[in-house]
Amino acid sequence: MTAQTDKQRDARAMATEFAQKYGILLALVLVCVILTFANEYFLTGRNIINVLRQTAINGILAIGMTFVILTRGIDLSVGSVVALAGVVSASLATTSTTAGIAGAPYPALLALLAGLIVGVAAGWVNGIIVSRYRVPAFVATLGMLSAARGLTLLYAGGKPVPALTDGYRYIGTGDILGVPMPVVIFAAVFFVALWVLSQSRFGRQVYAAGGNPHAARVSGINVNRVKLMVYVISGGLAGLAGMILAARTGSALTQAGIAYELDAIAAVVIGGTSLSGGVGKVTGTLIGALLIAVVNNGLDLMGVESYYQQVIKGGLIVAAVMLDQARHKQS
Amino acid sequence: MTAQTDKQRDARAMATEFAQKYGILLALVLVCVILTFANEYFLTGRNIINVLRQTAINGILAIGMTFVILTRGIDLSVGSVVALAGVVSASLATTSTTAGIAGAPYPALLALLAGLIVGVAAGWVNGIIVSRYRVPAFVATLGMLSAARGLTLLYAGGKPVPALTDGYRYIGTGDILGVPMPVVIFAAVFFVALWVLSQSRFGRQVYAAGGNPHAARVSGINVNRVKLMVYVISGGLAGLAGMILAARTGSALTQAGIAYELDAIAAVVIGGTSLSGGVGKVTGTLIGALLIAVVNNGLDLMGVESYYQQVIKGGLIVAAVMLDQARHKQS
Amino acid sequence: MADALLEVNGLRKQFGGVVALSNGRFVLQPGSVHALCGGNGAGKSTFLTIVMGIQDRDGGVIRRNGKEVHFEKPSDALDAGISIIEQELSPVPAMSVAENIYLGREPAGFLGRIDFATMNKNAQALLDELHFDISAKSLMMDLTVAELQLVEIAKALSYDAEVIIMDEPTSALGEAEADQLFAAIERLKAAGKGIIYVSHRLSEIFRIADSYTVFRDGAFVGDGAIADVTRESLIQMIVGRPLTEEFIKENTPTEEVTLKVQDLNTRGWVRDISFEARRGEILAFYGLMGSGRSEVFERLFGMSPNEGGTISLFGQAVDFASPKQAIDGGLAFVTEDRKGTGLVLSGDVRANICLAQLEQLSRGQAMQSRLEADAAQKMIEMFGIKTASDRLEVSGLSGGNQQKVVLGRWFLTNPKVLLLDEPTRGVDVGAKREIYRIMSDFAAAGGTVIMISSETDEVLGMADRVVVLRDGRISGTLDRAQLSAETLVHLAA
Amino acid sequence: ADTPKIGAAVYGLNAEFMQIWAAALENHPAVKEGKVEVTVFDGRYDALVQQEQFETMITQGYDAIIFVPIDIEAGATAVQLAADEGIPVFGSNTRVNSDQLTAYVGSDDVQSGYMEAKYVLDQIGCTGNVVIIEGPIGQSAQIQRLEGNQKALAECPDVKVVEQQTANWSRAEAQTLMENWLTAHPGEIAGIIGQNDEMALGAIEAVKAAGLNVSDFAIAGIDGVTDALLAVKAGDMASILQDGAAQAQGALDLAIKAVQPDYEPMSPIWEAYPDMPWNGGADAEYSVPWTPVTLDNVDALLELRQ
Ligand SMILES: Nc1ncnc2c1ncn2[C@@H]1O[C@H](COP(=O)(O)OP(=O)(O)OP(=O)(O)O)[C@@H](O)[C@H]1O
Ligand SMILES: Nc1ncnc2c1ncn2[C@@H]1O[C@H](COP(=O)(O)OP(=O)(O)OP(=O)(O)O)[C@@H](O)[C@H]1O
Ligand SMILES: [Mg+2]
Ligand SMILES: [Mg+2]
Repeated sequence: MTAQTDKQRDARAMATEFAQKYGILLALVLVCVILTFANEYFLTGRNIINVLRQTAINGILAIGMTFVILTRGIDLSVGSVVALAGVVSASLATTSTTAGIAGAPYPALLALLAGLIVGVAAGWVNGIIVSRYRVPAFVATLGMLSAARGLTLLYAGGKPVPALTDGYRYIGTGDILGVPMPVVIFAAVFFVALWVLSQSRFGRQVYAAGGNPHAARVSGINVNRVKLMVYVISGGLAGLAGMILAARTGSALTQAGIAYELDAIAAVVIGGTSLSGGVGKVTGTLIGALLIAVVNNGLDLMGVESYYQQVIKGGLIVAAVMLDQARHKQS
Repeated sequence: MTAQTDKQRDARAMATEFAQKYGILLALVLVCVILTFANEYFLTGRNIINVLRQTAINGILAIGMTFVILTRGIDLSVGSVVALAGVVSASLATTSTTAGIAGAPYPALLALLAGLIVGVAAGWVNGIIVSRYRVPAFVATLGMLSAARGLTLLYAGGKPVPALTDGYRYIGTGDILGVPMPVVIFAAVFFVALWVLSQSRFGRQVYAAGGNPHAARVSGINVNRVKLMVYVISGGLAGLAGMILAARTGSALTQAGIAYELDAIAAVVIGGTSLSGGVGKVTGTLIGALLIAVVNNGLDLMGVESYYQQVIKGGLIVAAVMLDQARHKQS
Repeated sequence: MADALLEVNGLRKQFGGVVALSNGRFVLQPGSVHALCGGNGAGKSTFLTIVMGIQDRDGGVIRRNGKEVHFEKPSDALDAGISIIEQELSPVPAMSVAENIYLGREPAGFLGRIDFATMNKNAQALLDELHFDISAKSLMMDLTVAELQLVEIAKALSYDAEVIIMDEPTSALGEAEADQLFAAIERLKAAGKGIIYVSHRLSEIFRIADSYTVFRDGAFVGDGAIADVTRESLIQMIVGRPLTEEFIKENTPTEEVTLKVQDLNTRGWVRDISFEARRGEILAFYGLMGSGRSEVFERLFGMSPNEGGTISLFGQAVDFASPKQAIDGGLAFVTEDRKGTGLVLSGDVRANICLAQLEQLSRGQAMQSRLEADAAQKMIEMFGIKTASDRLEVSGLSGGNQQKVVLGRWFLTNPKVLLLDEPTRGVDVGAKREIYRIMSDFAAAGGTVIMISSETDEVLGMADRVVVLRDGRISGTLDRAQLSAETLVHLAA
Repeated sequence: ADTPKIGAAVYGLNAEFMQIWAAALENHPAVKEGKVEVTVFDGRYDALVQQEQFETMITQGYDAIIFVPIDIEAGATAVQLAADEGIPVFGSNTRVNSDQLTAYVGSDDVQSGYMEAKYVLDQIGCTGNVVIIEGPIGQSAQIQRLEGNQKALAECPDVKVVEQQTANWSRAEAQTLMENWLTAHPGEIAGIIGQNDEMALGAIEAVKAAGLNVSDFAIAGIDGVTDALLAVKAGDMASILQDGAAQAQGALDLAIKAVQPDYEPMSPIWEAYPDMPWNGGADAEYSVPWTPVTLDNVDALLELRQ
């Protein structure tokens, strides 16, 4: 092979990379442009803040889901873990005498720690069942979806946990320099995940464990441990998302988070991460989550009737990915 | 190799095959035995009929899903297609003047045909988007999940289609020699699917297209057409299930079938079909669907509190698959 | 005498009912290349993967430098200074070459941040040193099978291990690349390392190995120094019976042109390919890796779009748009990448053999299972495929036997023109001979065989004419009379 | 001046009851005459989505908001957001646990729970076994209707609740549940308390499928959806009509009044319910009465659905 073909190759690789990275971004931009013309409020500072805030919870879940899907797994339990972590942590931060546990409200940090622990624990159980006992991730996390919901109802006695302390609510309603806390947290999670997946050794192990588990193992990587870790990450982030949700709405509902797994997985897949593992980026997930939020927001802004909304939303998301795919092919 | 080791080999191979085929069956039997001892009504003819009837709809969906999953796909839209086909076909078979369409009620067969066509059409759209436009199945069918639900609501104006004719309701409430029609239909679908997957040319193509699409293509199989067909089958069966559901409940509801996809996929995966395609049997799916139904039925029979039900259900299903996996390893 | 680097005794392994290994015995001395020989399914790969800790053993003893060891996972073996090139290529497709090479031990700095610059630099240096023309930054999924093989070699060498296991490292390589590998092996040997070398190309073994061990049917048969053994006696040990000649060639080409290709272009860079193949002929395509041979075949078989040129088959202009049409037109294509485009690994032997004949083996939609079983049985016998039953998953077959399954599939289609892309890749001497016999019979019976091969011996032994490709163009066409190793290599490079 | 923009955030539009509610809103005379513009937002059964729709309405400068939250504890923050911007919020159908609500038009779920259970208990003569099919556990309607159920049950100490389980407002789920219960308690169940009509209807189908006589069971539901009206007419069950249309139109009248102080209510409901006086639109709470559906009024009610 000559130097010339080498260059050609590099150019080809770059074009492919561009399409892979930016194909769905173009779809997002396109939708945004259309919405800007269609509705005067869409491109206002306030609405942008809204959209970002509305992306945060699904975005955080989707980032955890990205780790899981990269290893060929799936985590259906995030929605239930959202509820469980929300209820448990809220019970430590409520001023209600009936819904709280003895001594509540505790300091917000303690409550948040408890929620995080709940999420991590749920993820750990998922991870052990998947990695050690080789139960397909779909079944293992579907079991957790059911079990965690049941535990939520049991823990809370079927009732919401209301009246959360201001300290606790800060993560949902506070802001830093005008940027809402959920967005701040989401951004932090995103950048950490971006760094981990693209720069750290653990990130390489995640890609390898998903791309070719056999090769990873032969290269000395403890694939089971990597798998366990990704479920722990997903569970922990679900716990975090659950607390932000409770803090935003002001009470932790036992019905919170139902079907959130679908949106989270959708964001990941729209963002170009393959369900068969090993391929994908957290930037894609961000764009996928934004796309979902923008479509929801835009349709609401324009006051599109709910039934049409569902039809349009379904069509739009498929169309966006089709656009992305067309670009892939062309390149 | 001597004849002796040859025999040994055969015996071992058979044991492996037995475990693979019957591992989850043993779990099912175990659960049944426990329930027989735990509740006097479990093993009564009447309850067995109940369980079978309660398996039918999920079973039919799961059989369609088996085809899809065997080709490495997934069909999230079945629940929405259940509702859409139900509402459309019911509008041709209702005596209600407001919910029906002009001239209704039409003969039941015509209404059923319409529902089937709706299902097939939805599946066809899924199939085209997946096979021709290479949109990941998760995204394509998630779009359909949303769009078909919206169309259902639009078509029916958000109201149920009640007062179905007796002819139509026969597929839900009738029986043949004491066997309820849903069970009869489910059995028919099962045996046809069993034949198709194990004995027909198309079945061979499905396994090959899922096991290794490149190799299948090189061997002269039109992989795109196979993929299209499996979505059509899944859609058609979802349409059928939707009509049985409407016939059973006596009216077609716009919110019918929500989250049915999860149970259908669960049945398939519990039954040993791999989400990465190419491996699985429709008998496994049958057992998976029965296991889910039996667990639900058993917990109801024993009057377990609903909070605990969810926890136990999640745990039981994971445990059953764990048992299955342990057997695989051991062999 | 100092402790051996590796000493293995009585290694046993069963899969389900299949005894893969009943008595694996092996001794590796420092500074030597030790060939592990045996037919397809003899248990070589099983033996080596157990040594590497990739699989569990059922019994037996492994000693490393005289100390008994028990590797539970590959990382234990790596830690003990053992590395492996596995028979089945196992890339992480979405990662770069450098990332694959340093997988699990990336140079890292603060907080485990990977030093990509250093990694790429080291990887490129390694590749350059081996004279492998691959960019460390390219993605694995963009590489050809041969290039993947080179990366695996580079990776195994990069561990700086004392024992390096090479399970058929050259099966996907051309001779130029193989030479680079042998040079590297010489350097390792000089540095006192031990190499376990598996190959079905016996000439390689006689060229680089110092000693040999032979397995047959999972058991140790014998060992010794290469210097003390002849090619014939080694073959006899491997096959279990004497084998008179390695190549069988009894066909006589006719003048009747079956396939005529003119000015064919494909994949953007393969240009102006013109040749004709005749009834009763074995036509070989020779060239270095990446010369475009596979691209030509893919075009003929309808797997890539028409970019100019004409093809005529039996005097009829054809332009197949899909493999299906090509099959119907009487073509068969054994692809070079049996895992990627050949086998449905999760399917059983029978399903794989029957895959391209579904229509013929069915009545309407109904498959005729008797016909399927008979067809599978016929091919299992014809190629001597070693499998307990035709209902076993092909993933459980040894590499060479998997190759035979693919061959069986295409012979079953009764083709008129056979396209074979490295058909004997990974096939043992005995079976190779069988394949040559089948090729020869096929041609003798009036078929046309077009074969890609990177093994000069094979081309010299079997071809009636040879088309040599270089950089996507034909650099020469040779008659059997003009054939010699030198002219081939000269035209190709 | 511009026509006032009024937004309605409802928890979800997939079921018939909220569909009737939303249709009533669109059919309000003031909307028809173009005096106000209303937009209905589908909360997709998610408290957070509803809160986000509030954010959207605030961004767009809606003049007033009508709110049907998914849960009593789930809407306070949303209401607060609007109140902070000076946008009045009117509750309808489901209460919000917030003192920022300008007014609330709804019907007392505890009362309906009591009424339906009372009907069942009266039918079975205050003796025997009953089952309760509940809504999604934790939702305020479920909690309150259960409270009402239990209040009535307390009056009949001889009645035993043999099963109590959620069917998530779903007809299909209730049907399965009831099939299993009928097997587990053969011949023992006399009364079926469904916390909504859909679930009561599912139970009826289960009874029929088991080959039993529906008339041997006392069955009641709540809401008065069309299928339930038909079932009442067939003598299969009792239902308590919740007048969603009145809840919607009443709230809209109040909302317009808040934007245009000289507005007089245009909805016919104020005449239909003399027990619920307009009082100048100044009350904090308007309670739309429940109407038991009987053979006497069912035809008239069905007429309204056409
Ligand atoms: N995972 C497995 N499951 C079942 N049988 C297996 C498995 N792996 C290997 N075998 C069987 O073990 C035997 C030895 O296989 P092995 O791969 O070690 O042979 P080999 O000597 O490397 O052959 P080749 O030269 O063809 O690579 C074969 O008969 C094969 O069918
Ligand atoms: N000039 C070129 N332009 C673009 N790609 C090239 C060029 N030369 C080589 N390649 C790459 O090399 C590959 C050619 O490999 P191919 O498999 O056709 O070679 P081959 O002759 O069959 O040799 P082998 O099978 O031994 O690798 C192609 O996939 C292509 O990407
Ligand atoms: Mg081998
Ligand atoms: Mg090639």
